[in-house]
Amino acid sequence: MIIIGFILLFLAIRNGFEPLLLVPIGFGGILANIPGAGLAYSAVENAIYSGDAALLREFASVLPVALSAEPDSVKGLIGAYKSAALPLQIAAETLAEQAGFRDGMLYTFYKVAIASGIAPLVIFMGVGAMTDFGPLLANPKTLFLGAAAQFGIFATVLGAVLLSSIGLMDFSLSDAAAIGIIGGADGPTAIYVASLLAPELLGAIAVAAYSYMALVPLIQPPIMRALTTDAERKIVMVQLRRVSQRERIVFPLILLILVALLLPAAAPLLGMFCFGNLLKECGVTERLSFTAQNALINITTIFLGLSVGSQLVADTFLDVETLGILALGIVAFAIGTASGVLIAKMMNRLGSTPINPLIGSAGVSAVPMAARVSNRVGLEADPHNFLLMHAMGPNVAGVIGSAVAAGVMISLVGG
Amino acid sequence: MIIIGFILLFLAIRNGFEPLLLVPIGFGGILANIPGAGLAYSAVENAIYSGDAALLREFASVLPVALSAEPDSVKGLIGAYKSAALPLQIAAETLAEQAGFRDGMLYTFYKVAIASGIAPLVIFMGVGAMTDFGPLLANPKTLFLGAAAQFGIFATVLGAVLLSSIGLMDFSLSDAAAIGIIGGADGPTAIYVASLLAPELLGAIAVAAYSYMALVPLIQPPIMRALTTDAERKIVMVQLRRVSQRERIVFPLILLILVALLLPAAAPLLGMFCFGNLLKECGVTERLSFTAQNALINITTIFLGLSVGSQLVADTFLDVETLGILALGIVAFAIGTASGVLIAKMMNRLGSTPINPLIGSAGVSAVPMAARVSNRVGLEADPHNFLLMHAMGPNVAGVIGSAVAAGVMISLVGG
Amino acid sequence: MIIIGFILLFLAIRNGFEPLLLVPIGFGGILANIPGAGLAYSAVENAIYSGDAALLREFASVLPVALSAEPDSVKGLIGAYKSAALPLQIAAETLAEQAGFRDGMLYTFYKVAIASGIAPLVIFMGVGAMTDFGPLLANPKTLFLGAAAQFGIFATVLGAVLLSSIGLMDFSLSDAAAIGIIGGADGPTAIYVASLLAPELLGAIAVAAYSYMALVPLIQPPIMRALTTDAERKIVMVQLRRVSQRERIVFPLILLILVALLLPAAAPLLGMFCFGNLLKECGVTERLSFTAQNALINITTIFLGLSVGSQLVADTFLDVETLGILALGIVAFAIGTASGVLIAKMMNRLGSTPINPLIGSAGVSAVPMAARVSNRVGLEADPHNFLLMHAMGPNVAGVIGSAVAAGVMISLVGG
Amino acid sequence: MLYGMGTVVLFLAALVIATMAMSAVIGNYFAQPQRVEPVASGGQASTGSARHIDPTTLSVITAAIHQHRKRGR
Amino acid sequence: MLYGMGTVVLFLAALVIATMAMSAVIGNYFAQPQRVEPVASGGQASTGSARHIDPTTLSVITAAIHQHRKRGR
Amino acid sequence: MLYGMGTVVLFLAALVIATMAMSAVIGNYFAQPQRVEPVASGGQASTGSARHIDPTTLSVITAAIHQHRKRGR
Ligand code: NA
Ligand code: NA
Ligand code: NA
Repeated sequence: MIIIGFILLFLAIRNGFEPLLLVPIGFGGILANIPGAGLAYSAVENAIYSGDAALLREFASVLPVALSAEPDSVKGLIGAYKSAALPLQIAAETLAEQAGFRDGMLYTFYKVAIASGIAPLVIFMGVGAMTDFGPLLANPKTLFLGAAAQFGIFATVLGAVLLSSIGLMDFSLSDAAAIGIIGGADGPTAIYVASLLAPELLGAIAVAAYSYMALVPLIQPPIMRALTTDAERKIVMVQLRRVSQRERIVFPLILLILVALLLPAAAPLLGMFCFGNLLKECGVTERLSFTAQNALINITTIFLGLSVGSQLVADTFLDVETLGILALGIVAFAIGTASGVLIAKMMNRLGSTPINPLIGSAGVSAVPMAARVSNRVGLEADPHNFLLMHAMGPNVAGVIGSAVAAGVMISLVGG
Repeated sequence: MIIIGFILLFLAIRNGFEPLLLVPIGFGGILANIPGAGLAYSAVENAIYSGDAALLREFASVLPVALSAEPDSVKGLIGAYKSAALPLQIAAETLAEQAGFRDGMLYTFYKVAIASGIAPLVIFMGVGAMTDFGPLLANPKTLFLGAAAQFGIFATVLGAVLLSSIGLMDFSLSDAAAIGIIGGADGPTAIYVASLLAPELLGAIAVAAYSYMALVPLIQPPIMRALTTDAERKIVMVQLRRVSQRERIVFPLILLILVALLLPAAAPLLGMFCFGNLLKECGVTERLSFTAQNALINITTIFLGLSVGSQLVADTFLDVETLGILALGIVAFAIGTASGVLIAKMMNRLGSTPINPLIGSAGVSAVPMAARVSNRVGLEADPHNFLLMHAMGPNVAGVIGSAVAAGVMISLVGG
Repeated sequence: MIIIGFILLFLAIRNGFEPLLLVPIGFGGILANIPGAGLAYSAVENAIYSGDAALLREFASVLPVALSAEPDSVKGLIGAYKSAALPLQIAAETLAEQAGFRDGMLYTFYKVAIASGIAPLVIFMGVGAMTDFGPLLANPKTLFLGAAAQFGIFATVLGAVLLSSIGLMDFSLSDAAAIGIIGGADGPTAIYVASLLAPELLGAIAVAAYSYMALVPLIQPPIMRALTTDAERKIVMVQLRRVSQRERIVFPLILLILVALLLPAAAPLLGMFCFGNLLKECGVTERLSFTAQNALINITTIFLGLSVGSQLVADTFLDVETLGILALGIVAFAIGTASGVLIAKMMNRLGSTPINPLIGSAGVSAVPMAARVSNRVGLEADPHNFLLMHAMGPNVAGVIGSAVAAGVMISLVGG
Repeated sequence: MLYGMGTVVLFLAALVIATMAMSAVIGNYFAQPQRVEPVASGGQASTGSARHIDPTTLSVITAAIHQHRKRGR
Repeated sequence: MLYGMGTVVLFLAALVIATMAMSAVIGNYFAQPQRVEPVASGGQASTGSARHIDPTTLSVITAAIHQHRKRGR
Repeated sequence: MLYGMGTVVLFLAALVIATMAMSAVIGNYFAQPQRVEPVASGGQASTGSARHIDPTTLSVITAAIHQHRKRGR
């Protein structure tokens, strides 16, 4: 596992793979796997792993391990602790504390940042404060492209369920839902959903999500070229209209109202996203917007990354399931890209204003990488046709789309 | 309630009503009231509100609801949970956790930021680091104006007690004390006191405090003009003397010593205020002072605002008591303003150096709005008479005065 | 004790003694000792100290105080609470909460910042992000000087054990280890080790560590002059070679691998240190590095300082043991300085490239003060011989050395 | 899966309609004097006011940040 | 209520006396060479060193902050 | 105590060897074109890019920070 941490660091530093997340994740993965340090374990786990026989017997007398075959074995105790009721867990914590054991550093970070669900939401607020909805407001129909690209999410869920039903993998429905979100190409959303629906897969899902976001410039262009004609790639779009400040202020509130009416399960994610965007656009809270985009999101990123890294533990990560997650994730990306391009082609034929299908792939989100890819592939076809601003519309629409899809998953599978 | 959230946002963004607090409060109020999202509820409350009959029966077996008329009703369970002893609450939390429920996001923010009492104190530290005691040190007698304006606080407490005794309202003594602090025109102080003495009124009190602080330019001038003659409003004050750095360093320490000797109940508020001011003035901790004034206070403001918003829940806010709080709050403001002006008039007659009574109204605090109002009303009478710096003395004195009054309340009513 | 707080503030502000830490520590010490405010106590302690006889009887019925001579006395209850099992502590907390008592502000800060072990580690990450390993990489042999200076640590541990064995003091082995770390001249390391091994001495150890770091310019020069000849002090060192960015990136990873292989007990401290340094050097996470060096370290410093100050309580600080700690600490410093200089002399004789022995004293760490002292004493001997950059190598080596020594202590004594 | 994808599409369709209605209402009844900069193609995904800073100024700022970092620990 | 208001007034009266005594002591026995800028009327409630920045400089800084924000997410 | 001090020395000796090996490997097999500024004697323990800012610029920046602080509370 330590080697996987170093590989992530190498990809992040040398190849620029989403370094803001993958450097902390990779480093956290190394720290979590230092033998004997126990940084990713709770006090009780540390006590069980490195306590002597007498201490283990004490734990066995407190925890309900009667059902286990070897009641005093380490694995049995850990399992019993994790599934015990809160009062028994408290008793075990007393034991560990009295024997001088403490929660590991990364365990504490994980508890505060991810188990509480807070860190991904705070990052989403910062992302909201960095997002410019101008291009989307100038051309709201691009929201459909953001919807289309989420097709990859649901196709992947179906795929994961199928793989499990034919016995190749062993994913529950909530695992499948969490894996599908990788196709949303949105790191905080994927981490938030995984922390709710499949905490034991969180490490693999986060690594897959950020790696594929970094691979967008490799994954998308062949698909985009295969599905479009040269003439379509040369389509010049109408210059975007000016968007007034009032529209920018009202838009996050409109989105919030729709969430409240239609999809309360998406309220934490989209609520914080809209809040961050409102702080930015309202013009009277610049202090707060600046901090949300800088100190606060950076601090949260550091601890979120280390916490995710703490989940890269050998017995859950080095597994055929991780390979399945990686394979399904890339399929989700490809399907999302293709759906976006195809729907854009359809909208171009049906609608009155021309739409270059290349901007459809930006609907997977991966802001702003996917929009830059649309621009680059467009410039290949016509060196004077700048699509960047046009692609920003579907790109931020993709963020909304993934968050909506996340809400659907949570309300269908969770609770 | 969602509509009230939007009204607060409108007032904050369009009319500039204390936007740094009212934007997060309004947004938090909307989020808290999204039906089905449960963002402001604890895991147990979420489980009780959306659990099935079997789960409710399990809760009823754990919580002491035998006394309730309908033992398995939702309201009864919530009440039983809130008043249960810690071990029973822990048992209920185990149940909720095992059923897959989590603390809502805003509930977590509230617990960390307000229930712990930390956020208002950290903000007060930042305010201390932004406060310049120079004008106060140059003319220490203006401290009496800061004292006079707190008369509104105590008059309001008396009013609330009277209204309750004649049966119009139903405020306990600690409710009355918390409501009175609105007259202190100091947001963090009001939130801190309310979190200690009347947590169930915190939403209404915070909204009232920040709204009235924003309304200072409307509320104060008529009172100021009614109580002063044109000649008094034209009084030119002596230019303030220079204040040495040593005086600035020693002043927060003097204040701290007095708090320690005379009013330990004010130690958290005034201690953090003096600490922030010392960081600013001592000249060797500029890094810390800068962070206290920027990243730290901004981060805390975001979470404090959302947490306060989470308290804007219909069954406690839409109430005749809220109207009472709003009415009493504005009375407290008016009395504070009048007292400040009248005492300034008295000091002008008794003392040797001339004092323009208009600076008396700044003693309510509401820094720096009230001082600007003094300046503006002064300029109306004499366009060459700048009172701003002279009004800053009573203005920051008002911050100290409210914190002292808060300490008196806490030591009289609490504990 | 309040007077000691003011003395620390005076030394910090007037004499510039490590003001970033000693201003918060001193202020926290004053706040913690305000009589009746109870800022440094938990809710239960506050309830026991200021509760009435009826409440005390309730506590006596809950806590296991049967063994105590006076079961209902305050001291007995406090002791019983602190040594009680977690379930009984929870029962006591229920009692205190129902009686309206809350955790003091400083107690909350201490619990979050120090008892969790997090704050010193976050500061160490920031220090890593501020550290330039260039001079060390250009001349890796200076690492031996950083090792030599840690001799003071172990000599002091031996001294503390001896003092206890002849009955002059009463230090346990873990107390002795925590005191020895003062000689490491590294504040966060000392606080981290003390919080693990001797929490009840943390206040005195932190004050001693930071005071002596501030006294480096007084303590070191006489020792340096006594142990070197004028000719040695005039030795001109070879200009340092350029260090490539790749070496800078790989170095923290090499250090991390060695920690993982050889000394897992040092993994939290050195892991976070290497992480911070990697964020700085890798070139793709500038946002995170900037925040780690500014907002995050400043916020953590404020709360760490106040928390340390909360431990300056009379009955543990005003003690013959504190005098012992202060005396042993200065001895540790002196021995460390001497060892560094002597080993540098030895390396100068044995090696091929000339080494000015004055840079040996910088191995105690106290970055960058000790390196500046080396430079200044060098300039006294030869006004054209700038040693600063050469001394930075042993100086940062000293940070690593102390953290390694801390890991050794923790693995030998703790756990 | 169809249900999930359907919800996403319906939600975003509702958002398209609401957004277009909102823009129409604001454009017709609450129009502001245009102070907001144009969202031109070829620009960047951020507020435009930073577009015309010359590199010298930027390097000065960056340098100042570095300088700021030097101050002690 | 009288008791409460009385406490506030007494506390601030004590603070007035202590402050005046402190200023007198410092002025007479520990006077510093005056490096602190005057607290002139018409100024602002903050340290004065920022008073004379011209708007151009400020806009440059603000722009730089906006620029800074652009860097990734 | 000997054991402890021995561990420290051995650890740092291992670090010296590993560092020298690392520098040799990078210098011989993975050398970069030198873009990193020299670590000259007499300098400061921080990245060098901040060295040549003139005081005026710095005071402008500091002033801007002060200005920034003024904005509300
Ligand atoms: Na997406
Ligand atoms: Na006030
Ligand atoms: Na050291």
